[in-house]
Amino acid sequence: MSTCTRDEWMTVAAARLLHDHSVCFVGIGLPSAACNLARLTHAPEIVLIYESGTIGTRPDVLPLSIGDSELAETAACVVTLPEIFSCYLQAGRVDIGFLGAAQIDRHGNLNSTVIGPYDAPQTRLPGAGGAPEIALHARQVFVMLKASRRSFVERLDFRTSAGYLDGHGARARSGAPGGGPRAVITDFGMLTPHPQSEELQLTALFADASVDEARAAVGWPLLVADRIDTIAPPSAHEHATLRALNTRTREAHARPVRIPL
Amino acid sequence: MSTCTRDEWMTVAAARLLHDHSVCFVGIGLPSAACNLARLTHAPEIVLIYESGTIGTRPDVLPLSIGDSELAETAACVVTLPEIFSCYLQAGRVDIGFLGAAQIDRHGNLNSTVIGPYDAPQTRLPGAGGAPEIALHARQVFVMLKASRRSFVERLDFRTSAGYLDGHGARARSGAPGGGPRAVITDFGMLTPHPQSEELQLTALFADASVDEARAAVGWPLLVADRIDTIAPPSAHEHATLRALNTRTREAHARPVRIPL
Amino acid sequence: MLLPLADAIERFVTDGASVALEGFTHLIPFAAGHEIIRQRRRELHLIRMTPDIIYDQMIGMGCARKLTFSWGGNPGVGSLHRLRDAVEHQWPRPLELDEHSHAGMAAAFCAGAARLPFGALRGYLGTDLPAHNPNIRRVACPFTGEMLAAVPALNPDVTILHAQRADRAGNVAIHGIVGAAREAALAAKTLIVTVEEIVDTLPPAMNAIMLPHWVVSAVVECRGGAYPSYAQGCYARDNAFYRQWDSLARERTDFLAWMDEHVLGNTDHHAFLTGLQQDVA
Amino acid sequence: MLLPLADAIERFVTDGASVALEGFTHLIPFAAGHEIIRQRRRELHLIRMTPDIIYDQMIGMGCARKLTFSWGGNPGVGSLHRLRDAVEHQWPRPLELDEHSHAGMAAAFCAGAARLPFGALRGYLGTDLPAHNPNIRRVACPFTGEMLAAVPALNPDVTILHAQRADRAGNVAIHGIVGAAREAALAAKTLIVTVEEIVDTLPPAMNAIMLPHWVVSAVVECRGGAYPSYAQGCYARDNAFYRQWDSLARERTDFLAWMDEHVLGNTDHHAFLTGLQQDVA
Repeated sequence: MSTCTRDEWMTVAAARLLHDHSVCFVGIGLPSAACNLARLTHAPEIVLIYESGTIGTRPDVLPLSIGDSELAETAACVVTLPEIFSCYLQAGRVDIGFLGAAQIDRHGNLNSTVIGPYDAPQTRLPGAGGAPEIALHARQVFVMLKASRRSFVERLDFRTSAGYLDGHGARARSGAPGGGPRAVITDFGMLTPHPQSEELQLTALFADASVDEARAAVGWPLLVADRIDTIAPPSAHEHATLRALNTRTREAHARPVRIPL
Repeated sequence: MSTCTRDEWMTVAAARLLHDHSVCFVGIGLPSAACNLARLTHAPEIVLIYESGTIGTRPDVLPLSIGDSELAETAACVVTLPEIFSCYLQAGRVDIGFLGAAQIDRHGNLNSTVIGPYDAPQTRLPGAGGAPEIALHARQVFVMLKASRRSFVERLDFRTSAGYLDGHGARARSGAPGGGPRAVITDFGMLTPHPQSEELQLTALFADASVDEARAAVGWPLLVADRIDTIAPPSAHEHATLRALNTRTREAHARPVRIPL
Repeated sequence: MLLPLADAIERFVTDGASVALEGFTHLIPFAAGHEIIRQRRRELHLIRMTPDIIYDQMIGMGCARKLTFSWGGNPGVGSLHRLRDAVEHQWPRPLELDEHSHAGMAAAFCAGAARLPFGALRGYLGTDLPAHNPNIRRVACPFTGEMLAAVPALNPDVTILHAQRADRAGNVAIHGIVGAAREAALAAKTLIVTVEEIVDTLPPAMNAIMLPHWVVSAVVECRGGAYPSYAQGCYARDNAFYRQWDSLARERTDFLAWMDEHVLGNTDHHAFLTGLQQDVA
Repeated sequence: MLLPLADAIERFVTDGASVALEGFTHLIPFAAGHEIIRQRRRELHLIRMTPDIIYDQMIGMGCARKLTFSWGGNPGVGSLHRLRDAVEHQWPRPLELDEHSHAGMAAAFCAGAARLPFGALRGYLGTDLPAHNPNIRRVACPFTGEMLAAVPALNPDVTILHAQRADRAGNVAIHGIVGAAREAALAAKTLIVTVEEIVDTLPPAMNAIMLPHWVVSAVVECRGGAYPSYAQGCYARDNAFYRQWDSLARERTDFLAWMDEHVLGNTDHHAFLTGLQQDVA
């Protein structure tokens, strides 16, 4: 297991959070890897939805985009994007939403819009996509994001998606139906909201990571739980399954496409 | 032609009003017969939509209900009922809507809801169905209704669908996007709205009908145009096509259905 | 998930519930309606765009307290005599009406499916319906100021559909005219689907109409469950029966006798269909 | 109805128009976008949920005055550098943003397709977007009083789609991931569809996705018209090209050179594809 990367460890840690039969609204990148790893290991009946409208998809390789043909071909069905967002996500039919971001704050609010002022950006990011409503409606949200003082910040430049707002029940008072970010999976371990203040606190570390490493990577004074769980490294099966998935994916994406003449 | 019934004549007169390529929202009964007769004679590319969501349907026999399988099997496509009403009818994509009713008034307003008070009805009718929004949105509405003093009334018991409201531009002022009832095809001929007052006036008679017959069948003092057109009887081709269609339909509806055990 | 029909009705359809048996002319869940009658459910709030014969039967048998609908006739034939009798003469009991147009009711189902509290449409203009239904209101566009019609979302306690097939996981595939059935299904708190057959694996749906298993509460295998309505690809609509219903249901005594013999007198839908076949033969 | 691509763009896409090239990852109308660049259209209001490479190219070539969008990246790869350069440094010209979430923009397309002035959703709660976009407002439910988010309808002057096939009458059949393409099509004043092939007769669609001929303004036969995006059943997404775009478009000069050689330097999409094939070989 010494060869396992932090990306792989994050993916495995996220996959383990997913129960069989749960309905996941999947984003591209690490979340897509984590969800499919769960499906290929302990959660064969997990329902994966991509925002392209593919429901119950079982891709053999990971998609590069949110709408690769692999997703449509292996889906139980394909519906329109308005239907996915209104009749599934907004209707409360999604158990778990995954989000990434450029910045997160101590209450799990996320920025994927802009670094610097909105009207005079230092770095323009891709923007909201499905995030604001995933953050609002999914029963639980899992955030996957590598930590640094540039990404785990005291103050967001822009709030794209709501976490716990200012904490202490502010989210629930705002009328947001979903439960908010129940876990932030990062490259030293996991933060979860404090039951009262809803401030993210360190509750689990990868076996080879330390509290000091976590504190150094977070741009606010990090709350540390009384008890810190250890996240076991990927098992041989998890590791082999993930590597095989990533290998298949690399091969598939490198396969030349016939230019249609 | 002496054997032609008034029903047939009405059907033929309505069919002749339909141009090739026009998009018709078809109702069951005489309108369905008229639209399909037009398709089988002078308007082969007419687009027939039934409110069951069947678009561009070309049934070989007339449906009994608005959603017989014949309609789906011969349709260019089948969409949901919400889509037909919102993205086609409400979106202004229907040229011609057909309506029937139990009562009509002199401004082409229609009642298909109730005879007597709403809360203590003498006769409860089926109700609105698609009529209020067909009346509102179709570019033109054609009404098909046999005349009697019980159906062509001074005052509706209930206004289900808007014609010209109180006339003199009231409909346009109400914001109704469609053009309203451009013709009422009945069993003595045809009424059309007066250009200014929008009161229905007698403008055409079947070759064997008279103004007196029309006046006797209408429950208000009937306005008669200066010039009255004569509606020619069904041609041999029209008549034969309609009779063949009705014969095929009768045979199909009498065919025993296998009870699915 | 896979249940016998009697168990599904017993478990999910309770007295007083709001219940939508949907299917626009096509795939009307007759078998489920008959089972509700057999189990003598009462005080139901029935919801359906086009009540059709099945609601005529349920209303005539006293199951319903209220009806939300937009067109209550026997398509191509005429009146629903039991519905009329309930409205005109309160027989067998009074029936409260929540009456809409098709477009309004479609908007209400769509809002329900999306879990929005209301639906908006350009509709109901120049009609007397809003004067008799407080569930038809107006809403101003926050951009243009235009006034639109508004209807409250429909979220039935139970929606019941019939479909051609489901797989063992409970995924349901519908083929043909669908009306507002998909929206009614997604709007429901509980969704029961009777199907012609349960298969091991559905063909890949791609863009076809599918209800995924986790929105379905119960799947019931019930061949012929839509008869005398129809199931595209399986059997045709029995238009002759629809015509015949006009006389069968015109008089209370004839109606009750027919229901006694054919619905109450049979234990299930298979026996009901067998009995009708003997009548025909 | 059936037109060459250059004629369709010439006739229907005018300077200053609002134009939506839709297709969610799948069926993105690249050939049409390139032709708009070749014809040097200016001051366009571009509308698209996910701008993708084609809008990066149109923005970088100075076609656009304004962008309505909800996610502006290279999916799975990173930034759209030309979009970023326009927003961060106003190069080659300033770009006004009308920025939404996917759910908001989907509601706006649905409203446009239904010709309603606004769409409502439970959305935009706790985000800073409404503070920067006056097109995100609130509306009160006339039944419950609940405040919902509201967006104005999107009704593009022109929507352009790519699809697998059309028949000679102009009926268009779409298969696979559809995103909000159907809504964008029905919301448009003018609809242009490029297709892989024109056939004599489409197979019966039943519940499949079809755009009937009278909502379509022009059909253009254009094989490979979605490349480097894809057409389900015809060719795959060229993920390697999407990755490569990241370096091709990072610097202004590299970008302009590539556009000169591959888009402006070719008379049509066939020549563009042939040129790329030579690069690959």
